[in-house]
Amino acid sequence: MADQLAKKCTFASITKQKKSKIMATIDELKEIASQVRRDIIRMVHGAASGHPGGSLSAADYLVALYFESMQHTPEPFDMDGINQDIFILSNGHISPAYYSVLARSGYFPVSELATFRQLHTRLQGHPATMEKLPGIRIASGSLGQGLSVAIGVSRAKKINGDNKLVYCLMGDGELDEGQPWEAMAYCGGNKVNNIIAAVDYNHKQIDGDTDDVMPLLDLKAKIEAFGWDVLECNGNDMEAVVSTLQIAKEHTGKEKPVMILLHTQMGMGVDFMMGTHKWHGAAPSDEQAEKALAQLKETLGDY
Amino acid sequence: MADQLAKKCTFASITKQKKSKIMATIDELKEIASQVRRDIIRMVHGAASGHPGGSLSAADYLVALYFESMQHTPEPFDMDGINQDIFILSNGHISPAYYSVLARSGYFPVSELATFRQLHTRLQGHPATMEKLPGIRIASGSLGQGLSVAIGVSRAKKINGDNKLVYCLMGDGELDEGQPWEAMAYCGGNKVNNIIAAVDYNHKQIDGDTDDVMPLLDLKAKIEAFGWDVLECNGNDMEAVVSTLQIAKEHTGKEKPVMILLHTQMGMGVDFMMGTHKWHGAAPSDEQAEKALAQLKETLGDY
Amino acid sequence: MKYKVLNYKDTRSGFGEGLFELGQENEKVVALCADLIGSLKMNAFAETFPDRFFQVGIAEANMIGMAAGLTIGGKIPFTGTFANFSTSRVYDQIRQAVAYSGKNVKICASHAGITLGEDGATHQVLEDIAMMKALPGMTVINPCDFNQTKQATKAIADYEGPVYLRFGRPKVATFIPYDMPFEIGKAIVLKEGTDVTLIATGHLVWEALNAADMLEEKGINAEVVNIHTIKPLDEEAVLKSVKKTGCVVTAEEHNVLGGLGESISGLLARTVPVPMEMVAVNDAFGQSGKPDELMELYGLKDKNIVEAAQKVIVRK
Amino acid sequence: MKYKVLNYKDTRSGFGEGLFELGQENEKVVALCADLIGSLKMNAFAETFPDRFFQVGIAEANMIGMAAGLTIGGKIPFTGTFANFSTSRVYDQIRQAVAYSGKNVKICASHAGITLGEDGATHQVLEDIAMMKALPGMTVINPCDFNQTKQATKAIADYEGPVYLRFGRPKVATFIPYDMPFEIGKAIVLKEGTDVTLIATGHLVWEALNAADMLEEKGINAEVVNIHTIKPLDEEAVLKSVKKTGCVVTAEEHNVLGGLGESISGLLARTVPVPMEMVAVNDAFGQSGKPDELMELYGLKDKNIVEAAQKVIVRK
Ligand SMILES: Cc1ncc(C[n+]2csc(CCOP(=O)(O)OP(=O)(O)O)c2C)c(N)n1
Ligand SMILES: Cc1ncc(C[n+]2csc(CCOP(=O)(O)OP(=O)(O)O)c2C)c(N)n1
Ligand SMILES: [Mg+2]
Ligand SMILES: [Mg+2]
Repeated sequence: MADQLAKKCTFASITKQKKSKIMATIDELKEIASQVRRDIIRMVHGAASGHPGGSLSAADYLVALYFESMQHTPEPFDMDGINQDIFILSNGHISPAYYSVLARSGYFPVSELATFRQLHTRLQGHPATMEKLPGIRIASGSLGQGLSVAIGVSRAKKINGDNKLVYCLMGDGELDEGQPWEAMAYCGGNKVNNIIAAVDYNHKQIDGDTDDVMPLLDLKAKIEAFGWDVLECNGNDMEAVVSTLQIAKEHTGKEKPVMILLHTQMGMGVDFMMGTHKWHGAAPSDEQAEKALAQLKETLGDY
Repeated sequence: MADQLAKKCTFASITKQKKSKIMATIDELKEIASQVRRDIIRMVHGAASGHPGGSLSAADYLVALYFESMQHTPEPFDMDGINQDIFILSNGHISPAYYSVLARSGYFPVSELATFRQLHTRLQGHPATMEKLPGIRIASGSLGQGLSVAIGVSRAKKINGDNKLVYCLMGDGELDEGQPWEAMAYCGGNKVNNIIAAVDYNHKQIDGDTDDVMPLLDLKAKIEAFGWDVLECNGNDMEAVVSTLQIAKEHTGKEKPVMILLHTQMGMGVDFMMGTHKWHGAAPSDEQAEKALAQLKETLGDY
Repeated sequence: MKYKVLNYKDTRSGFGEGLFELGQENEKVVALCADLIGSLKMNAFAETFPDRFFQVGIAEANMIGMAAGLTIGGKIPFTGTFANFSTSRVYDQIRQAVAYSGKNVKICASHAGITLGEDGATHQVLEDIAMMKALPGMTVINPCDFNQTKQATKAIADYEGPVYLRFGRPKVATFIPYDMPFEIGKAIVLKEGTDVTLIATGHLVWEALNAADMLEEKGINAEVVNIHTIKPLDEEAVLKSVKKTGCVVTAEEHNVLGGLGESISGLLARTVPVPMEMVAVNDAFGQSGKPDELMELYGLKDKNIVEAAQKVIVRK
Repeated sequence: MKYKVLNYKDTRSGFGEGLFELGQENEKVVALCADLIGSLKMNAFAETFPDRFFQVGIAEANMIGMAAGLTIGGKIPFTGTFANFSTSRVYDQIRQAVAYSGKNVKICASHAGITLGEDGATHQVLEDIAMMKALPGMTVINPCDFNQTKQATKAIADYEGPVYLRFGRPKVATFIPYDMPFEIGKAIVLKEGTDVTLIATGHLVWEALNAADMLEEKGINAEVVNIHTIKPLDEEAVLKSVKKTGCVVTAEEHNVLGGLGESISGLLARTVPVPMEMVAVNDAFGQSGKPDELMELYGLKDKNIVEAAQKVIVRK
């Protein structure tokens, strides 16, 4: 069932869709997202370490990307991704969400999720290329670097005459770093028009609310001043995410890079993980995992 | 003459001034600036290396700071600068302007300007503390770091109950770096209100116009979005600089940090050095130096 | 003297406790953290001395610059973040605003080395000693347990100048008596011996002590030298021991290239060239795993030191 | 064979020329620069191949990330800025996005060392070799003259993997014949000898050759080994020479801590411990001055190598 649905969804985006088709797909996407959330909880619980909070807030976006918006070929995995949309994860600590989505969309066996953070795993604590896990094109974990990498990918596509897109996700706390602003300045100043970037705008980072740790102020105004078109949506509403991604695509190929502010909630989908930063990087106990899983429908079969 | 005028100007700012007084002072300041420009040309020519372009564009601002706006004690030089205004130069390559202003305001003998960039000099190519040149509190040269240092100084002043101000100058090309934006985010987010920062907005960097190398776009909008009050003035008009600094001071102690965009011209004061980026870091030949000096009145006596 | 396990504690907690005491004892001490207060165990300081604590967000470069600035005005700033982000992320900032400017900043780095565990290689810096020792004027300290880390934390506040203090994440054996004298730049001979000198730093000191016991059983009498200060190196202590034993094994949780081992080899090559073996990570990135699994996998256990000692003695 | 001065050229011009030829020969080669096109001699490439050239402004971190990204899509990116901003400013970015990710990026660094001259210590990086060699998987190359720099530039394009290529600012003697074979990782014995091995890299190779001549006059027969590739180190070549001569002098424009000298001392300590002397900057920051004045002041001249050789021979 997992594989069938995964396959169906992966290729759904390739054919032009009617409104009714989209609606159907949205339900499917929500189902996948529920399974991804289960995977996240189970992986972090299994490893007794990892980052559930941001993984849960970004899950819907990653599902929308890999199962709806992106044109990509999970197998055979090709590092260069010529004529494919390419995704770069900047906030590498949400690897559980990333790995689940990659596995569920066919990059590697779903069963491998069980090896997360174990010795010799291909599913390193933070995404890595050294172990050659299909789907990963760059290591991340040290924050602030992903958008720069995405620009490089986008420039290679331009040279290659490849008109597919480059996607990049960043955390909101991650924007405290200077490097994303170097990258944003590059994109705005050079009218990079084949990137869709997004921020998991969950207003939380390790030590607390972004407003307490390092206020982001009017983030939209900042990014716009750096020369970007900025879209906003509820990043935990699948329909909003899918349609905003559609709008974002229409902004590509024009004058400006486009950024989506995904208004999300850290810990989304697990009641006791929401409304707090405490689950940024903490693993649930057996009991807590059970409580969390009870809130998340198993839709594609647990690994 | 140099010492007298320097002394007069240094302490002029300590007593509250009437309008007429200011007008008088502006003429004096312009005279000092002319001498500083001579010093810059002579130092860079003497060393056959160094950075005249930005030094000339920023000269008026530094003169206004050290001879008018700042409350500071050149002698004895005290690293901690308790109960003094403190200036941090971020774009260290304009050291010729900085050294000249420091010497002319009494930090060290004017004659020492002749040692610029020579072996064993205290006047290193970029400002340094190791040789203990009075007036320098931090090394710079690697771009992008000064505002962060200024914040630290400002925090020490807060702890010490010292209500003097911290000034910081940056280059416009320097703002390509991410670190100044980390620092700006800190100030905006934490309502740092005892810093007056400024940008030498000469629209030039090493490889050309900032618009060609890395467009800054609407710089004011960017900095405002980071939570700052932004003032603008002609940075090569002494009267405008002095009065803008006055306005900036009135912005301190309130809710927001304040930044002055100094609209300047690279190479200001020497016709053949203006309107180009070529003199960012090139020394004039004997003939060129002579031509340049002919355009700059000797007001305080050459070193 | 025989060392016993007093308890199991993380070295970073030694830092946190030391910093908190410093906060009470020395008004000049201020602290900065880049969104990792809990991991660095800086909570007590942050909560008790809010006016002397600066949360800088995830902006390590800005943190180093701010720390340098805080010295102008007489403060003694302690910065805290993971070791990788304390060094590799901000080397140029440390270089210019701290080391070259001669500022009294204490760069305090947790989660050093592979014992950081599950987060994996992007966080497991094994090059920080190489980086920090290459900086003129920088003092580099890597204490071995909770007590020594606390001692070191307090000692560096009294020392005027830039310091890099490196410590770790997992709970490890505490064995240094809390009142053992700690002096920056002075090696500690933990056990005297005549056959081989084991020179160890950080988490490897406990392994070296165990190795010495294991060697004893094989009839090999090892001297164990705890180098907590990698720079300035206590050359006298090293040479004194080496002249006695005639061979050396170094042990560190760091890349074999650029670390303590190479510092010692450089010293010996210039003075008394003797056979040496180095127990260290063999020029590889780390990976996810439990701290102990990784110590085993990368060959950083007591038994590896034993093997190295046996090998080096043969080469005398 | 006796080496003659063919001309006086800057090594960075060797890079510029090599890069330009690569642009013509290899479509995959792209280049990035952080507001230093002229200093890096990248003009010819930038003007001739505008579609494959990226001006990134003064944003070195972004440049390294972009370079890593460009490999995804099959490009071979060459980044160019001063050595300090090529390494110390962006170590974490190189570490994660290039070295650990195994990306085919060539980090090309000009104005290395004190011979950068008047700009002074903030720009004169003397720690870059220490940093880059500590990175697993990184190839570190420091060619010695214009011809070798050009050869190296072209060779690294054909090699798959991360490379750090270090060169300098001033005009120096060109003495390597343009057609001398260049192989990454293979040391070149420039002169055979039996009494002492002089191992040199970068600008110090010419000094070492002169030193060998001066030693000859004193009746000392020195072997001169040019290590252009510091990592991976040609251990075989080093050991072969050392087994013959029994002592070593290393020479490099770098801090004595963490550089080529320590790499060699580490190797020898693990294999054949012999007396060594190191000609290098003695753990100090540079300063403003003319390149030659600084070489003199910091003891990096032929005569310093001669002294070191005489000293080390006595210690045999
Ligand atoms: C350069 C760097 N500094 C610090 C860290 C430690 N760290 C990991 S995640 C994190 C917080 C990230 O916040 P955000 O981007 O908002 O992600 P979220 O907590 O929402 O998942 C920090 C500080 C890091 N990984 N990289
Ligand atoms: C981190 C860093 N990168 C690169 C350089 C080399 N560099 C020195 S000045 C300069 C241009 C600075 O431009 P701007 O700030 O506008 O100063 P201006 O040219 O106007 O004086 C560059 C790239 C440097 N000093 N530091
Ligand atoms: Mg967040
Ligand atoms: Mg400028």
